[in-house]
Amino acid sequence: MIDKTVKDAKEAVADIPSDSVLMMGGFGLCGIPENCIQALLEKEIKGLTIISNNAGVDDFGIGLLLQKRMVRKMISSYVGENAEFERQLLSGELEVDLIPQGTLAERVRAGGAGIPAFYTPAGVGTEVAQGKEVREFDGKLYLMESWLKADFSIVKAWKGDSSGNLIFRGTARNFNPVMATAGRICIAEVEELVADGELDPNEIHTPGIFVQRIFQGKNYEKRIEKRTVSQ
Amino acid sequence: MIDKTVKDAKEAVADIPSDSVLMMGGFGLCGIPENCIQALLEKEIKGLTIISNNAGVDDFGIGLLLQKRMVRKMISSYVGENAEFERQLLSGELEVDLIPQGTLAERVRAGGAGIPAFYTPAGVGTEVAQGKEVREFDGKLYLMESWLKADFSIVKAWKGDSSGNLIFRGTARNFNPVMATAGRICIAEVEELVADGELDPNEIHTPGIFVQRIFQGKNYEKRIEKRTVSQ
Amino acid sequence: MLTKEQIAKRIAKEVKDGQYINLGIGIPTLVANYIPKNLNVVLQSENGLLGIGPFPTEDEVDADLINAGKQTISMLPGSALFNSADSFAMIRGGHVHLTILGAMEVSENGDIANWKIPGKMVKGMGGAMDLVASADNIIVAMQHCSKDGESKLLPKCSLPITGIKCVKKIVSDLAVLEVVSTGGFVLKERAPGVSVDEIKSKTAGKLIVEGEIPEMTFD
Amino acid sequence: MLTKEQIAKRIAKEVKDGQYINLGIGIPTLVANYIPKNLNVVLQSENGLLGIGPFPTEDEVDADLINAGKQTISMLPGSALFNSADSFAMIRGGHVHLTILGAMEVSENGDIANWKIPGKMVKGMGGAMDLVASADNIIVAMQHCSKDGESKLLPKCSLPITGIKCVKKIVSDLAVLEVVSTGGFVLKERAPGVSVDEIKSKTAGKLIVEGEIPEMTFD
Repeated sequence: MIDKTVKDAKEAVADIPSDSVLMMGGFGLCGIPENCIQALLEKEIKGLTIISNNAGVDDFGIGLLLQKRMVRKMISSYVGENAEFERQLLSGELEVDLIPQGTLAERVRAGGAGIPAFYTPAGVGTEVAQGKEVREFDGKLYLMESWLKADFSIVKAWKGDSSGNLIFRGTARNFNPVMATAGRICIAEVEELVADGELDPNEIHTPGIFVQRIFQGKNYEKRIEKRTVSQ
Repeated sequence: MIDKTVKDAKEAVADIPSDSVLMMGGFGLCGIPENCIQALLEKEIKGLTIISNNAGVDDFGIGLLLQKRMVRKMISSYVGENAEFERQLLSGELEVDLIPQGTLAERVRAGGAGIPAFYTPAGVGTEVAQGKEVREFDGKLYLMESWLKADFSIVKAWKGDSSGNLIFRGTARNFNPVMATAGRICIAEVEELVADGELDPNEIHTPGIFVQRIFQGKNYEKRIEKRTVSQ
Repeated sequence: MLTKEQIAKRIAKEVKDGQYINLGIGIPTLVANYIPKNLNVVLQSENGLLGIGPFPTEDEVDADLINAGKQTISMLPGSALFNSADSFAMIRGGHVHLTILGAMEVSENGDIANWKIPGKMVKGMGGAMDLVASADNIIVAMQHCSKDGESKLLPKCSLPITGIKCVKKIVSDLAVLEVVSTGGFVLKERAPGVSVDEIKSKTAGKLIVEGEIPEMTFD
Repeated sequence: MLTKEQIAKRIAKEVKDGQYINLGIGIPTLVANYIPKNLNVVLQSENGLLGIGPFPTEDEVDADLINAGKQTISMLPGSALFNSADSFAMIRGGHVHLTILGAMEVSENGDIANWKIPGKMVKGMGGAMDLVASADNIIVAMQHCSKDGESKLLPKCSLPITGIKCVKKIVSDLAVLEVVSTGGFVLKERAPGVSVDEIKSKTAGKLIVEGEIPEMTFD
């Protein structure tokens, strides 16, 4: 097996330069790579393009990178909960490319799977279709959408081993496994890093072949956006 | 939750008529739906189109359906190990559509995922490309391939619950999970059927939404094609 | 006029045994509270869960378990987890039978607008465009008119649309209406105390009224 | 002339630390036996396994654990299992670095034919077309000539091809050759006791011989 372990987040993101295209896993604040975001904040880089379903909140997640003006462009499906985002967007500092969530997920999967383009019904007849090929199959209209890839994909898993195999937990899985496949370099931070052989091969969500660097993260806050409880 | 359990293979396949299009999971003889194949043999139907990576061997697996002349057409990537298959093919009784294995897997996934077509590099410049759209993306040539769907998909899993959630074991997983998604009706036979709640939601390979019928199979032979051992 | 809870309650009557259902944010989420207990249905959350359970107790709250509205939730026996690509494969592939979502406008041919208001900050379409392009059955929960009294059931949407020819049924605060493929809102039921004339006057798109229109009943 | 084992042994020298590798049926499978122990590499089996271990003992044999050649195998610590669509996503996406497979013919521009002989029963291409269309580095293990002495390294393949312009290197029983993108087989090494002239006479495609050609060495 091939040992992918690095010491920590700082080492994992050390060579990420300005103007990189990054994918970051997570849905809202659930399953985001907290340690790598913190390590990126400590780097003097800017002009990042970030592909992520959401853009965090003002003071957590990708919102922190926005606060520090490190991001030039967001590619997302929903960017609702972030006032600084709105300010930068309206002032023209930030560019945003909004993509239907399923199309985003499938474009990322396609990037990892060597599929340069595919057809989806999402967005037909809407402004999302502008400039795209529309084609009929079996009497229904579809748009052609192309793959998405990144220089680095940064994901957060529950458990991982030194070969880079990953297991996610609950709905913190979300975009993480597909993004892991679509970065030239995939960095995985995990809550628990174990030795090869300790994960059941049958239960692995992301095979290690997709992961180039892995480390055990620390101090996870796992902030909850909408704590909703029943009595 | 929705209870998908049926009594046995006989009940599960009872309404499969002649001339149906069936998908059957398995790679070689590994992970094939033995109970359903047996139950199909006991029905008086013919003219089946079977989408399966392989065609079994003369006296086991899909080979048994061929022996009984129930199959009109096979859609497969490799049909090597079957003399009766060869005889029927050469005599014109059987039609065969050979598809690169990765294209077969992806076309089935596309069928389940509502993607009518996608582009793949496999087969460019070969006879597989005949009649297909060829298109260049980023300087490389790709073929357009379309989705595959079935009237019934028949899969074999290791464990399943009454909601139809499935867990596969080892390389017996192979085509089973993708085929489960692409049949109008998916029939799953499992070695062990458990109550809802006994499978860890995090470990499920095929969510129950894809499965319409499930039963616990019996008397699995699990024949090995090439027993190869080291000392 | 129906309250939000009553709209949800009326929509719950549309749910059939054995369905897999995706509920949008807002009123659609409330529908879950009114689905008859004798029906076996499964709720899908597009961020990766089949089998949404009730909100957790304080002790059960788990940051790794949220719904698409980012609320903490629980799972049920028989739940299954999956990633976002698999989730939308499920949706796009037609495996989710029923989608219930909110709308700002619906047109008489079934177009829906619910993601963008020109001049306002655009938050994004999330999964709405995938959902409306995919499910066979789409039911919209909405207010019949805007706050300044303009009809939101139109000949043609004025806002940027989310999907075309997809809405099958509307439950508004005033009425239940079916959208027919030839174009038009067929009035099926009136809210208690609301007259056909009032619905006529508040529906800008083509309204089709055939025979006696019953008043909704709630159990 | 090299034996099959020697061809496998020579190909094993091409393997680099940290590679994910797919080995075809036949001679390529033998390569696994000769990969230096100090290299950390992972073998992929396209039916759904990363980390192919040795053949099992009689006691360990498991019908649910086979390789793409349908032989029983074992797993290693760190192995991972996946389905066929994910497996070819891995292959097509370029995550498998090196593919080693057999060939009936290779052309001087790197086309490969290895799946079909006209007039004979066609068994199918299996995963070969996906593999050759995807990996950056493709090495072919083959006999230089057919049984009746015809060269299999040709200006153009005569058999139906499996993929175009994909073969990077060939290890035959006579020589190691690189295929250059401008067209031609560059002779890199001779099998022990085989002369450049013999290789020239048995290579129908364009052979490029530059400088002294060393004889292969085996440790």
